[in-house]
Amino acid sequence: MKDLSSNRLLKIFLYLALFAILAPMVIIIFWAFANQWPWPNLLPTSYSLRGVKEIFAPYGKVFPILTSSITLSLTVALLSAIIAIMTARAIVFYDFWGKGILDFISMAPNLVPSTVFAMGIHVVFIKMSLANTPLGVIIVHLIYTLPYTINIMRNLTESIGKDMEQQAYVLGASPWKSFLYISFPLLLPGIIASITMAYILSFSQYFVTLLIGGGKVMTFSMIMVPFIAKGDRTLGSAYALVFVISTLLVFTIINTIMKRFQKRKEKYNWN
Amino acid sequence: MELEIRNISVSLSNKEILKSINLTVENGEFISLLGASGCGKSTLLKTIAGIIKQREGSILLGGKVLDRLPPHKRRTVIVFQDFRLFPHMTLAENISFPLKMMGVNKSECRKRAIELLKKVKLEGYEDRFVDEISGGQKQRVALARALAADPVVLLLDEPFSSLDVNLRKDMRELVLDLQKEYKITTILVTHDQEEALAMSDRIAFMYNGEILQYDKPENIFNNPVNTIVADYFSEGTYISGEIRDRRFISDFFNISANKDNGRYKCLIRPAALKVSKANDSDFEVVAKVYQGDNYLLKINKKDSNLKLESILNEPLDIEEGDKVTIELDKDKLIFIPE
Amino acid sequence: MELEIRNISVSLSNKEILKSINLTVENGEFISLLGASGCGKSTLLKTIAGIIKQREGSILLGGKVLDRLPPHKRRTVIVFQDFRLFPHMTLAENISFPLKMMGVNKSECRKRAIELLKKVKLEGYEDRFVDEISGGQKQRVALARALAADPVVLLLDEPFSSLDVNLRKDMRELVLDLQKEYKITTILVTHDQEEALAMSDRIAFMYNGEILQYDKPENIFNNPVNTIVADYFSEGTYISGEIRDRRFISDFFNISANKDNGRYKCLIRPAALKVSKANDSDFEVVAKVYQGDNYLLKINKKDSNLKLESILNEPLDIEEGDKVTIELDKDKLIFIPE
Amino acid sequence: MNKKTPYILIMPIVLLGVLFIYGLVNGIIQSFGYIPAFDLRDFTLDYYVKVIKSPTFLDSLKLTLQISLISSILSAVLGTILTAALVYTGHTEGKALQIIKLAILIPHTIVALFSISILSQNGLLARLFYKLGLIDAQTDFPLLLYTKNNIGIILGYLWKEVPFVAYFSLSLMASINKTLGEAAENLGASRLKSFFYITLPLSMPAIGKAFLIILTFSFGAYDLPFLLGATVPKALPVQAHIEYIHPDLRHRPYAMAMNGLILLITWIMAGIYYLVTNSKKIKGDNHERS
Amino acid sequence: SKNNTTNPNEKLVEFDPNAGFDTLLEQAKGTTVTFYGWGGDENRNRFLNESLAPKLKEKYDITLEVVGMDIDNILAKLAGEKQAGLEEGSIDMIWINGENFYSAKENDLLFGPFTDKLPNFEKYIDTEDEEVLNDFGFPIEGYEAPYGKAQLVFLKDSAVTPETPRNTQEFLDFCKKYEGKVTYAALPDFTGSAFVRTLIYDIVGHEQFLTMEADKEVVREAIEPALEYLRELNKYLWNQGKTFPATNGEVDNMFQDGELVMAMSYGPYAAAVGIEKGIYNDTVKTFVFDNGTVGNTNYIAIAKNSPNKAGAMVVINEIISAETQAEQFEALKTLPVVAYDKLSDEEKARFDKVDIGQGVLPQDQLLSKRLPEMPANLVPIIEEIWLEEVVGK
Ligand SMILES: Nc1ncnc2c1ncn2[C@@H]1O[C@H](COP(=O)(O)OP(=O)(O)OP(=O)(O)O)[C@@H](O)[C@H]1O
Ligand SMILES: Nc1ncnc2c1ncn2[C@@H]1O[C@H](COP(=O)(O)OP(=O)(O)OP(=O)(O)O)[C@@H](O)[C@H]1O
Ligand SMILES: [Mg+2]
Ligand SMILES: [Mg+2]
Repeated sequence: MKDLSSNRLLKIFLYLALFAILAPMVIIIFWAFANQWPWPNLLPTSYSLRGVKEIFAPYGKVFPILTSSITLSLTVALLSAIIAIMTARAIVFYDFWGKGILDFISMAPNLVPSTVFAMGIHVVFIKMSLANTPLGVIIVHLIYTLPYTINIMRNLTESIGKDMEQQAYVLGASPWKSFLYISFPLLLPGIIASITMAYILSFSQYFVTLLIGGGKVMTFSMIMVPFIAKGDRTLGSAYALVFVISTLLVFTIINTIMKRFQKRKEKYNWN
Repeated sequence: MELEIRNISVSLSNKEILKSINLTVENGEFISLLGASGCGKSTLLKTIAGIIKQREGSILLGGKVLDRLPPHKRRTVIVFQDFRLFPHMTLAENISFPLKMMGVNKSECRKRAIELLKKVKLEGYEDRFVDEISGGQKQRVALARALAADPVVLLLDEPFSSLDVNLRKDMRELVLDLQKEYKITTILVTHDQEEALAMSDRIAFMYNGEILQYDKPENIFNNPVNTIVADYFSEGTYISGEIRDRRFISDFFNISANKDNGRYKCLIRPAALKVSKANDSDFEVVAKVYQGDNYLLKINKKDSNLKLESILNEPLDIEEGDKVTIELDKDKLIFIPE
Repeated sequence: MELEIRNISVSLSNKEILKSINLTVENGEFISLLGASGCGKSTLLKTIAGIIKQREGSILLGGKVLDRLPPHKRRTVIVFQDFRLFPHMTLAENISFPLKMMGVNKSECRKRAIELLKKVKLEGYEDRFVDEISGGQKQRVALARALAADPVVLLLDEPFSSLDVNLRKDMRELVLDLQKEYKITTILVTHDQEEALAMSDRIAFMYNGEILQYDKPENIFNNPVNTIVADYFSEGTYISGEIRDRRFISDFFNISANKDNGRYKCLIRPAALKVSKANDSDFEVVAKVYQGDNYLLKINKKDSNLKLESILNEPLDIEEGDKVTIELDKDKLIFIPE
Repeated sequence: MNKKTPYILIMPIVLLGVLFIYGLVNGIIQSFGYIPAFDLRDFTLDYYVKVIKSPTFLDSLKLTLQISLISSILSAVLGTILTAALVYTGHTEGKALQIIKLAILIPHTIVALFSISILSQNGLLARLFYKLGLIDAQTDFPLLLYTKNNIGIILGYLWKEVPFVAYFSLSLMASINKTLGEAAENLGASRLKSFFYITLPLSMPAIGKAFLIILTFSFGAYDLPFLLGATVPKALPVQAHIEYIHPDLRHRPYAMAMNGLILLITWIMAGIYYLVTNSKKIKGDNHERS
Repeated sequence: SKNNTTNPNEKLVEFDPNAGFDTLLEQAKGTTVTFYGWGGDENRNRFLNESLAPKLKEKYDITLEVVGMDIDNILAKLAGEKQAGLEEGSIDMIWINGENFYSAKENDLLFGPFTDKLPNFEKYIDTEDEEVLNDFGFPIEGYEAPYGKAQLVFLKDSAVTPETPRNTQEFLDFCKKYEGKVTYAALPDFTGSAFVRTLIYDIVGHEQFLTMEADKEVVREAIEPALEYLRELNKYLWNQGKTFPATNGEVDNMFQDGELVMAMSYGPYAAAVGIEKGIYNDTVKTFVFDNGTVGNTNYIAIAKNSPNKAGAMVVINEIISAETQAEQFEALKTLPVVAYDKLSDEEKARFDKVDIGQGVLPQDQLLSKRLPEMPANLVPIIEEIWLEEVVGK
C-alpha cells in the first residue's frame, strides 16, 4: 500500500516538475507577441507582431545566421561526442602514464571562470590565426563541452564494461569492429545524450564565441543576447522562441537519425 | 591445432591465481578441466584466449607463440560462463556475428544462424532478443555462437550447466560431432565429472591454480594422485593402512592389492561396497536416500566412527535401521600413497 | 507457511508463458520444479515473488492473498539464476544487505555474514568485491544472501548449477538443514533430476507453461503420466504393446506387469537391463562409454532398429563388438498408458 | 591490447588540454598585473591583496558560497528525486525527457526573465495572489528578487539545474534499477530502501559529477546574481564582471585577480569533492577498475 | 581580415591618411568595413543595414558589416589583438564614447588623428563645439568623430502622475508622494550613473567637476550634500533603496508594467519610440530638470590595427554628412551632430521636417537644458562612492 503511494508521490513530483519547467515557457510565448502586460493583468493587454517582423526582417539575417549557427553547434556536438568516447575508453579500459592528470584536465574547463580562459585563449588563438575563424570557435566550444560529454560517456562505458567487447574479440572481431558493432550500439544512448548536451552548450555559448569569433563567426546567441540584456522582452522572447524551436527541431532530427542505428527503440533509447 | 600452455602464471588484483600451469592438448583432442569452484579454470581459459594477460609463460598454438597475438586473431573461442550475449541483437544476429566478422554475406549469415539455432533446439527463436529468453536458452545461444565462429580452439566454460540431462546430452553430442568433424582442439570446463569422464580424451585436474593430474579419464578416476583428486570424483571413506606383499592391511580389513609396499590410504567409494541384510552385524543402515535409478545407503559401524556409503541398485528390502553385512569389491578400491 | 498458487497465468511480450498454473506447497515442504529449458520455471518463481505480475490468478501464503503485496513484503526470497549480486558492495555487505533491511545492527550483520560465508565455504572472502570472485563463488554468495533474508518461502533458481558435486552436496545439505530447522517452504528449480529426487518431498513437472505432474519423487519416477515426464527423468527405449491379464505383450517380449488392461508403452531404462556375454546372440554392443563408477553400453539388435542401453556396474570383460544376452528387471520397467 | 592504443585515444583530448592550459596560463598571468599591451609589466600580487583586503570581499564570498552551495545541493537532491521519478514511473524517454532538455537549453539570461516575470512583486504570482485577494498591493508580496535572501537566484538555478542533474544521471540509474533494484526488493528492501542502498549508490558517480559541475558553475557565473541579486553585497562573479567591464583597461588585473580567486576557490571545492568521493571509493574502487 | 584584401590594389598602395580623400576613396573601393558597436537596438540595426549599408555600397562600393558587440568586449578584443601583436586586426570602426574612449586612446588602441582628413568634418561639424573637442572632459584630438547626441531624459505617464518634478527638491516630493514607485538602475549602469550625476549637478553644480582632481576623497567631499540627498531619497524609493534594479532595461520594464511611475533614458526621444512601438501608453511624457540633465555625444573611432582605415574614413565621412544625419534623425530619433548653422537651407528644411513624434521635448529645448559630462576618470569614483555610501543607507 505504502509503496503505491510512494509511486504516486513520485508521479506527482514528476508532473509538478514538468509543469514548473513548462509554465515559464508559456511566458515567452506570450511575450513574443505582447506589447504591454501591466499590473495586475494575468494576460497581456496589447499585442503586436513587432517581434515576428524583426525576426523575419531580411537585414537581420536571422535565418542564415541560425543555419550556420546550427551547423557549427552540430559539428561541435559530433566532435565532442567522438572525443568523449575515445577519452572515456582510454580512462576506463587502460592504464597509461598521466591518467590521473588527464582525468583532471577533462574536468578542468568547468572549474575555470570563462573570462580568464577566454581572454587567455584569445591571445593564443590570434597568434595561431585561429581567432575569428569557425575552427577557432569550434575548438573553444569543444573545450567547454568536453567535461560534460566525457562524464556522460565515462559512466556509461564503465557500466557496460569490457565483457561484451571481449566476447566480440574471441569471436574474431577486431577491436575496431567490436567497438563498431558491439560497444557503439550499447553506447548509443550515451552518445545521443552527449550530442544533445554538447549541442545545447555550444548553441547557447555567448561570451567566448563573441571573443574568439570576433563578430566574424556569428551564432544565434550573439544576435539574441543583446536584446535580452537590454531588457526588451518582446524581442528577447521572440528570439528565445526561435532559439528553442530550432533546437527542438534539431533534436528531433538527431533522434530520427540515431534511431536508424538502433532497432529496439523502446529499450535503448531513453531520449 | 596443438595447443601448448607453457609455464603460465597469472595474477589478478595482486593475487596469484594461476601458478606455472603446463598443459598440452593435441590437435583435435578433447580435454576437460576439472577442479573445485574458484580454482582458476575460467581464468585459464581466458588466458588462453588472450583476454587475461599472463604474467609469465607462453601459449603456443600449432607451434606458434600466441602471446603477442590479439584475441581476435587467435581463433580461440570461449563460451563464457556468463554467456555474454549481445543485448542489442536478436538471437540470429548474435549467432551470425562471428560470421559477419569473417565477411560472410547477410543472407548466408542468417541461413547459418537459423541452422545453428535448430541444432541447439531453438528453432523459431531467431528474432527474439536476449532478454526474452530463459537461462538455458541463453546458454545454448552462446554455444551456437561459438560454434559459428569456426574456432581452432574451442574453450567451453561450463557450457551445459543450465541444461537438463536430455538437452545436455544432445548438446554434448552436437559439440562432439562438430569437434570430431572439424578436428577442433577443445577444452571443456565442467563441474560434472560424469560429463568429463564420458566426453574427454584426457582430463586435467586443477587445484588452487595448479594442475595436479592430467591423464586419461579412467586413470584419473581409478588412480588419483592424491586424496584431493580422489575426493573430487566421488567421496568415500578413507582407511589408513599398509601394503605389504600385495596385501593391504588395516584396522578394519585386509585385502589383496596390486601395489608396491608402503603406507596407503584405501578409499572405499559407495560403488565398491555391497551390502546384504544380516541380523547379527555391526553395521547399521542409518539413512536410505532415493536417487532415482538407485538408493544411497549410509552405514555406520557400531562402536566406532567408521561411516560408509553404498549404492543399492535394487530397492530390495533394506530399510533405515536394518543391520547389514558388507562386502568390498577389491577392483573398485582405490589406494593412494600417503 | 503454506503456499498456494491458484490458476496463475502470465504473459510476457504478448506471449503466454504460464498457463493456469495450480500448485500447493505445504508449510515447510520442499518441492522441486523440473522441466525442460524454457518451460517457464524461472517465470513462475518470479511471479511468486511478485517481480512479474500475473495476468490472472492468485497467490496465497498462509491463506492470505499476496497479489497486492509489494515484493519486499512477501518474504519470498529468490536466488536468481543470474545471481544479481550488488557490485558496489563487498561479499559481506551483499550478504548482510537483507539483514540491514530488517534493521539488524552493523556488527551483528557482519558477524552473521561471516558465519554464512563460512557455511558456503567462502571463509576469508568477506571483503572481496563481486567481480573478484569466480562463477561458482558468486552462486554461493547469492545463496548465502538469500538465506540471510530469513525467507518464509525460499525460491531457488538453479542455485547449484555452477558447483561441482562435492560442493553441491554440501550446499544441498546446508539448504536442507536450514529449511528443516526454520520450516521454510521451499521451491527448487533444478535441471538435475537426481538432485530433485534426493531432496524433494514432492516434484512438480512443468512443460510448456503447464504442470503435467505433481507427485512424490518415487511416483513421478516410476509412474510418469506420459512419455514427456518419463523421458525427462531418464531416456530409454519404448516398446509398444498391450497388457492383458497382468501381462505385457509386445513384439519383442512378454513380461508380467501389475497394471490394468489396455495399450501401453513399456519404457526400458538402462538400469532395467542386465547383460551378460554370450556368443550366439542377436544383441551386439555397439558402444561402451566410461562414466566413472560404471559404463554405459549401447546395444543394437541384429536385423531390427531396436536400440537399447544398459548400465554396466562391473567393468567385466564386455567390450565393443561383443555379443550379449539381455535380461529385463521387471521391477524397473515403466508402463505408460498410450 | 596494444600499448599504443590509449595514447591514440587520448590524443585529441591532450591536444585540447594543452591549448586549454596554455590559454589558462595566459589568462591568469594577467591577474598578476602582467599585461604588456597596457604597459603593465610588473609581476605582483598586489591586485590579489587589494581584492582580498577590500571591505566587501568577505561578504561577497559568503554570499557567493551561500548561493552556489544551497542551489547545487538542492539541485542535486531534487534532481535525483526527479531522476528517480522518471525511472520509477517509466518515463525514461519521450515527451517528459524533451521537456527536461528544454530547461537545460534555455540560457540563464532568459531564466532571469522568467524569474522576474513570475517572482517579482510585479510578477504573475503576485498578480495571481492579488486577483485571489490574498494581497492588497504589490508590496505585500514577499520580496524574492533583488534581496539578500537570494531566493530568486536560487530558484532560477534550480529551474535549470534540477533538470540538468536528471538528464545527466538518468541513463545510469535506469540501467541499474532494472535487475539489481528488483533483487533488492526481493530481499526485503522497500522501494525506498532499495533506492537508497542500491540504485542511488550505483548512480552516484553521475549525480556527484553533476553536483560538482553545477557547484562550480554557480560559483563562477554572474548572469543570475547580476540580474536578480541585491545591489550590495554583490556575488564575486558579478563583481569580477563589473571590474571586467570597467572602462579603464588598466583596471583589468583586478577583474582577473578576482577571477583568479574564484578559480582558486573552485579548485579547492573540486579538491574537496575528489577527496570525499575517493575516500569513499577506496573500498569500492576495485569494482570500477576491472 | 581576408575579406578586406579583396581589392588587389590595396596591397600595392600603402595606406596614407594624408594622401588626400580621393586617394582614400580609391583605396576604399570594393572593400569591406566592419563596424562594431552595441547591437541591442533594433531600429539602429535596421537603419545601418537597410539604409546606410546599401548607400555605401552604391556610392563607394564599400560593404558595411555591422557587428553587435558590447564595448567592453570590443575593447577586450582589441586588447587581445594588441597583446598578440596583430598588425591587421578584425575591427575597423568602433562606436564608442566617454570613459571607454579615454581608456582606449590612453592604451593606444585607436587610430588617429583622422577627423581633419574628412571633408564633411569641416563642412558640417562645429569644430569648436565643446563636445567635438572633448569627450567626457577628455580631449578627442581627432581620434573620434561624432555620431549622435544623447541626453538623459525622464519619462512619466501623465495619466498616472500629473505632476512634473522640475528639480531635486520637487523630485524628492514626487518620490514621497509615489513612495516605492520610483527607482533608478544600480551604478555602474550607464543610465543609472548618468541619473546620479544629474542629481549631483543639480545639488552641487557642475562646473567644479570639469577641473576636479580624480581623487576619491576630493570627490567625496565635493558631492557630500548630494550623497546626503540620495540617502534621504532612498527611503521613498522602490524597495526603500535597499537594492536597485541591475539595468535600466529593467527599470524601463517596471515602468511599462506600472510598477514604477517614472523611467529614464539616454535617448531623448525614447518616449516617441516607445509609443510608436506600442510599449508605452500615448500619455507618456518626457521631462527634464530646469537646471538640465547630462548629455553626451557618442562617437565613431577607428581601431589602431584596423585593416581598412581608408574604408573606415570614407564611411565615417558619409555618416557625418547632413544627409545621413538627417536620415538617422528620421529613423532613430537621435539628436544629429551636424551644426545647424553650417547647413544649407535645403538641408535645414529636411531636419525641420522630421516628425519627432509624441511625448517628447523639442530639440532646442533639450539642447538648452544640456549639461556637460564630467571628466571620464571621475565617473568610476562616483560609482564606487555610491556603492559604498548610498545603497541601503
Ligand atoms: N520478456 C520475455 N518476453 C517473451 N518471452 C519471454 C520473456 N522472458 C522469457 N520468455 C520466454 O518464456 C519462456 C519461459 O522462460 P523461463 O525463464 O521461465 O524459463 P525456464 O523454465 O526458467 O528455463 P531455463 O531452465 O532455461 O532457465 C521461455 O521460452 C522464454 O523464451
Ligand atoms: N579480478 C579478480 N581479482 C582477484 N581475484 C580474482 C579476480 N577474479 C577471480 N579471482 C579469484 O581467482 C580465483 C579463480 O577464479 P576463476 O574464475 O578462474 O575460478 P573458476 O575455477 O572458474 O571457478 P568456478 O568453477 O567457480 O567458476 C577465484 O578464487 C577468484 O576468487
Ligand atoms: Mg569459472
Ligand atoms: Mg530459468
